[in-house]
Amino acid sequence: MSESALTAPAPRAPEHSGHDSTLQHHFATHEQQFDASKIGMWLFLGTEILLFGGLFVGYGLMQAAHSEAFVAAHHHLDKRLGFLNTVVLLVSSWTMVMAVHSASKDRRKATVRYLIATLACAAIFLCVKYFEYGHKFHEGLLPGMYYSHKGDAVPNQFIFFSFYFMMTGLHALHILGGMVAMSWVLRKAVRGEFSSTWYTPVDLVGLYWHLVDLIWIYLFPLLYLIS
Amino acid sequence: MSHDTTHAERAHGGPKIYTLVLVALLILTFITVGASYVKLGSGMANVILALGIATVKGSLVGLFFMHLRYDKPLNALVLLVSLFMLGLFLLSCYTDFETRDPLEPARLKAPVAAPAPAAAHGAH
Amino acid sequence: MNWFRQLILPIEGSTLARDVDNAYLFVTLVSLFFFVLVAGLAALFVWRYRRRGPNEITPHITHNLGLEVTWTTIPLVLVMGLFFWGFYGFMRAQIAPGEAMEVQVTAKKWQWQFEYPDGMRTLNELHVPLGKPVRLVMTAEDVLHSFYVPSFRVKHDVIPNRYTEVWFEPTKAGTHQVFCTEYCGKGHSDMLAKIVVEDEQSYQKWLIEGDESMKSMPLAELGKLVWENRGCSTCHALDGTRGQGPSWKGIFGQTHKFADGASAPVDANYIRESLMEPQKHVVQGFEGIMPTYQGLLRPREVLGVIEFIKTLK
Amino acid sequence: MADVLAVPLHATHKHDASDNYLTNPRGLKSWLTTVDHKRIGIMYLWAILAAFLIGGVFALLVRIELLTPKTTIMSAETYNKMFSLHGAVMVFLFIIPSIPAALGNFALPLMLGAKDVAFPRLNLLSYYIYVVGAILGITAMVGGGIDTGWTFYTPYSSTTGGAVSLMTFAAFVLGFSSIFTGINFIATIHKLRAPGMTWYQMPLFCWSMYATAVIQVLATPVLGITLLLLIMERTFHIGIFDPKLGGDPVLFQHFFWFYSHPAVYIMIVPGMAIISELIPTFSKKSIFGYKAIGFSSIAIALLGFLVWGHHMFVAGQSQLASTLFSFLTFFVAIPSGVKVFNWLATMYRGSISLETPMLYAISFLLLFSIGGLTGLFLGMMSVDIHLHDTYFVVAHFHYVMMGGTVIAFLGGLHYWWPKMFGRMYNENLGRIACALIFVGFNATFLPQFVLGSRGMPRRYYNYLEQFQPLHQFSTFGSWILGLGLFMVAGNLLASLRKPYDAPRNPWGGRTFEWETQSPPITHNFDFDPVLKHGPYDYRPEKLPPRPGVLSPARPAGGHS
Repeated sequence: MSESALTAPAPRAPEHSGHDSTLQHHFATHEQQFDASKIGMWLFLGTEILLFGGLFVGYGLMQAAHSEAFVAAHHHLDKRLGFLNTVVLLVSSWTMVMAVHSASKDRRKATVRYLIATLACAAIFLCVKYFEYGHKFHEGLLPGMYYSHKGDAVPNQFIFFSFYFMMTGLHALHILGGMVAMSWVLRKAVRGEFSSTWYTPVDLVGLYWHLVDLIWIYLFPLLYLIS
Repeated sequence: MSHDTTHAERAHGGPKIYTLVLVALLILTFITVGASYVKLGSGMANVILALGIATVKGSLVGLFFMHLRYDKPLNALVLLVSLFMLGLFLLSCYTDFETRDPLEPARLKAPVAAPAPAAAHGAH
Repeated sequence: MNWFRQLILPIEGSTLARDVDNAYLFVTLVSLFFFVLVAGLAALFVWRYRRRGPNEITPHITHNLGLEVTWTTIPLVLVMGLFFWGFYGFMRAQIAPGEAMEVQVTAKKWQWQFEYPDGMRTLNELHVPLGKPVRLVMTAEDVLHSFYVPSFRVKHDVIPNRYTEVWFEPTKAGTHQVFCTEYCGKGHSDMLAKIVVEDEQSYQKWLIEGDESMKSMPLAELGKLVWENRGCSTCHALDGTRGQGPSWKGIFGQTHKFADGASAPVDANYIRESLMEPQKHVVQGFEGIMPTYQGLLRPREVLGVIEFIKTLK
Repeated sequence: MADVLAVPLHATHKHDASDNYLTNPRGLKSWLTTVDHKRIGIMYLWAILAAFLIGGVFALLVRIELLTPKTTIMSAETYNKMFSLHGAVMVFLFIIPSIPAALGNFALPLMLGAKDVAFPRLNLLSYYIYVVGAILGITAMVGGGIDTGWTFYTPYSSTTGGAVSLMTFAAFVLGFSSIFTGINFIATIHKLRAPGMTWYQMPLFCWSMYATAVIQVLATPVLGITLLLLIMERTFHIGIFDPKLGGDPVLFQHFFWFYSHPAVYIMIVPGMAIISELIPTFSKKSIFGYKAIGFSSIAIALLGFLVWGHHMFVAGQSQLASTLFSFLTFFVAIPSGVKVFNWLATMYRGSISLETPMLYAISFLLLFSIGGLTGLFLGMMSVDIHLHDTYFVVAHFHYVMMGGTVIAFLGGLHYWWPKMFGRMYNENLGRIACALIFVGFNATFLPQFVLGSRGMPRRYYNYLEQFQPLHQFSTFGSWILGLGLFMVAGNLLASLRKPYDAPRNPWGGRTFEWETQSPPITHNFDFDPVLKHGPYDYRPEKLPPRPGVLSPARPAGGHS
């Protein structure tokens, strides 16, 4: 860890440093502030991993206990739609990282373009998810007590759908949250608030977005491809 | 301003690398889906392969898109510790599940509350 | 130490108890030693080095490697010893001898049901022969319970849809208390049972006839005993207050309305039917949660319940 | 107070106590929208003290009910709700936020020489999340209560009535408050230490806070998902924890204790943090084994994640898993023991003054020792079979949680009170209250060790008559304890009516917070904090000169 930022005495700051509105008063330098934000975001991502992780652990153990039911149940999912959504998310990750890159290079227009592209990908993902859910609802492939699919050869398939809906549902909520955050960043980008000195929000939202992508990278084979 | 340079330096990578990574990710996705149609030895092998590829993809995202390759090691440490804790949690629960004594009474009587989801559902 | 053992621990009722108690007492000694050490040193320092003036100067001692290694190593060795001792006792408590008599235990809110190898069932009372190992294979019907006999030093959770076990070899004749130690709701603290340990002869006799006292007891008194011991009291009050089931006060001769709309007077036949087929006529306003007592009560005990209800005016 | 350093260390600075963070800016709105870590700390303080009061009343009622073996003042249902709410309120609303969010928020940035925490707005957000969680919790209490115990074991909790879902959701929300505080502290400690302050020159309070924050960040999310799964199980019957639907109730216990055992360390490590400050200050002597204490906090935090299965030795966990967990459990004893010995060694040859905070510190030493040592009984698997879910366990964790954490919290509160509010409380009353609490606490909980050893199960409404005398003794003790706590409240609140009279450094502490005025100004320091000496450096040549006392003679050179 670099201590360079700390060796210089902190400036005696009034409420907010008048000359630079993006530097908060309790930080001495931009680098110190940027590093702090970054570590804060990573810690938050760590908690996200453990939050989803609980679901993964529950899924893993229930899968071990009811493996036949899980295998039978996953045939109700459409691999092609899952694949499509994986590709959409991967592309959105790429547009996101390009947005961050553009912001760091002071390219305002490119930043805006890439952010819009990312938002579009997120919307496509949710649309596909909407059709998938609709199909499940129609067939009665619902979680827990609402499961009403007829003619199952293997019992207990409702547990798979409990996990399917909880995992993809929580993930979809994260996508929605990401879209809200991205719109906020987009607005700032349009107004030209970012510069190569300060583009922390783009960077942080990017990190978050990649994590959402990363989680899907695991969800896809676990839910759609188990055998 | 000194922090300008330090800041810009941190944004490593660049469009070329990002695009390469994206291509790699897409190829790996194709492989995962393809492999799911092929029956490998035991059922376990398919799962391990799928999760293995997912881990490679995850690492690519982490290292390049999330800049861990260029970032301060502290951030990567946070990620690794979280994953370690998750692994610990999974492993411990799994150890318990796999090593439990399957116990049955000598005169086997079905457990009172047999797992009958159909019946259980009927009640709701 | 024996006086202390008796003061602080329940009687030793099984072959497992001695080892647990020895371990308990050993840790007590270790704990006392360390506590006295800490408290004594703290008191000594507070007195010996009390502040005598505002400008006292203290030595600048930052650490002492030898000392720190010592007080890391000694406790480490000690606790490793404790682990192995505990492990040994634990494994002993886990593995029942092969020849053990197997009794099936079913726990439900809020009673214990025991089923003997020959199919006889008892409620909240288990009779076992002295000096013979017994293995209880347990399951629950509703929520988690835990089977605990302090004097045997055995305890294990009882889980729905799964079997767990405890085993013991009683060494003391007499009555031993069973508690439920996994919180299970309103009647948790009343979910008690007794284990009666008796010599082989009395045990066999009990298997056939029931208690000597029960045979000579007046019927109404026997009925009261059944109410107390067989789980009736958990749901049926005697003073008119409403429980999980109707109070028994003054119901004999009354007409009860049932959930299905029918009604019938409470007479001997109805009481017998309620005991054997409780779901047949559930009184209006109550849930049909009463378990059947078919095969659980000796004939004289059924008569006793009927007589007892008659006496409740 | 005459025999203490009563003179500000920076006598040269203009001391105008009326311009401080409490008064500037004025007005309710300025408080509700503040991002000042000190104000947020104070707002947390009032909130958690209110929670402590509610939880304490529940505890006293529970103890009164246990005066007689049968019904005393309430029905079994009410009793079950009382002890469940006592546990839930004390754990989620009081102990977990007590030291980190209230005292830590106030003291940590000051001790680091920082102007604020790294994310001041996140800090305020975490306070409001706490408030929302608390309101949800109170709604759940009023609207039906819970009768599950604070542990929410399934399938009881997934099938019983009452406001279980709402209460679990409240705990879920409170979890986020805890996570955000943790994130804030880690970033603050990494990035906002004063110039010149290396890791090994941080006060030990910060080390422990760091360890606590690590646990908060890593463990709390799992609690979050556990509680969500429980809510899902209750509403949708998803079949993960309910055995009737193919689920596994033991899995719930794994989920629950994966958080809740580390959570025990979220509670006790901050207590240790405070003790590591109090003992050197009141012994006027450098801490013994700085690194050992610092790293033992980290060790406890990490080991704390490996031992949760010791709550499940008789729960139907596999024997192998139980054995591994028991083995690892014993290792936690080592760093805890190391800390106790280091604190004792700090007192050796010190200049010990028994002000109220130090009395609490010594009480902590004794009570925490008992709490820790009785943990050895429970770590031994064979003995745990006998003691699990009895009053022995109840006594053990109260010795750790209350004898440890709450006593340390009170010690810290008395220690930083003059800094927080600029007033000195009545020292004699403070000491008497501490003594009452010590006596009352032991009278309440020592008998419970005996009760448990003799086989008295916990969470019992009715009990066998043979247990009555000890239960009564315990209840009488709880009244003394309550009286002591009441005195503390009276004493501290009374001091607020006085004008500012606290000097900058009433106890002669050596950390940064004692160098600024009491109460501090809004931006903490009226000078640039630059580290000149270690946090517990009492060498005479490092101490500031005091009027009326000639500077201690400095050796010409080559001083060690």
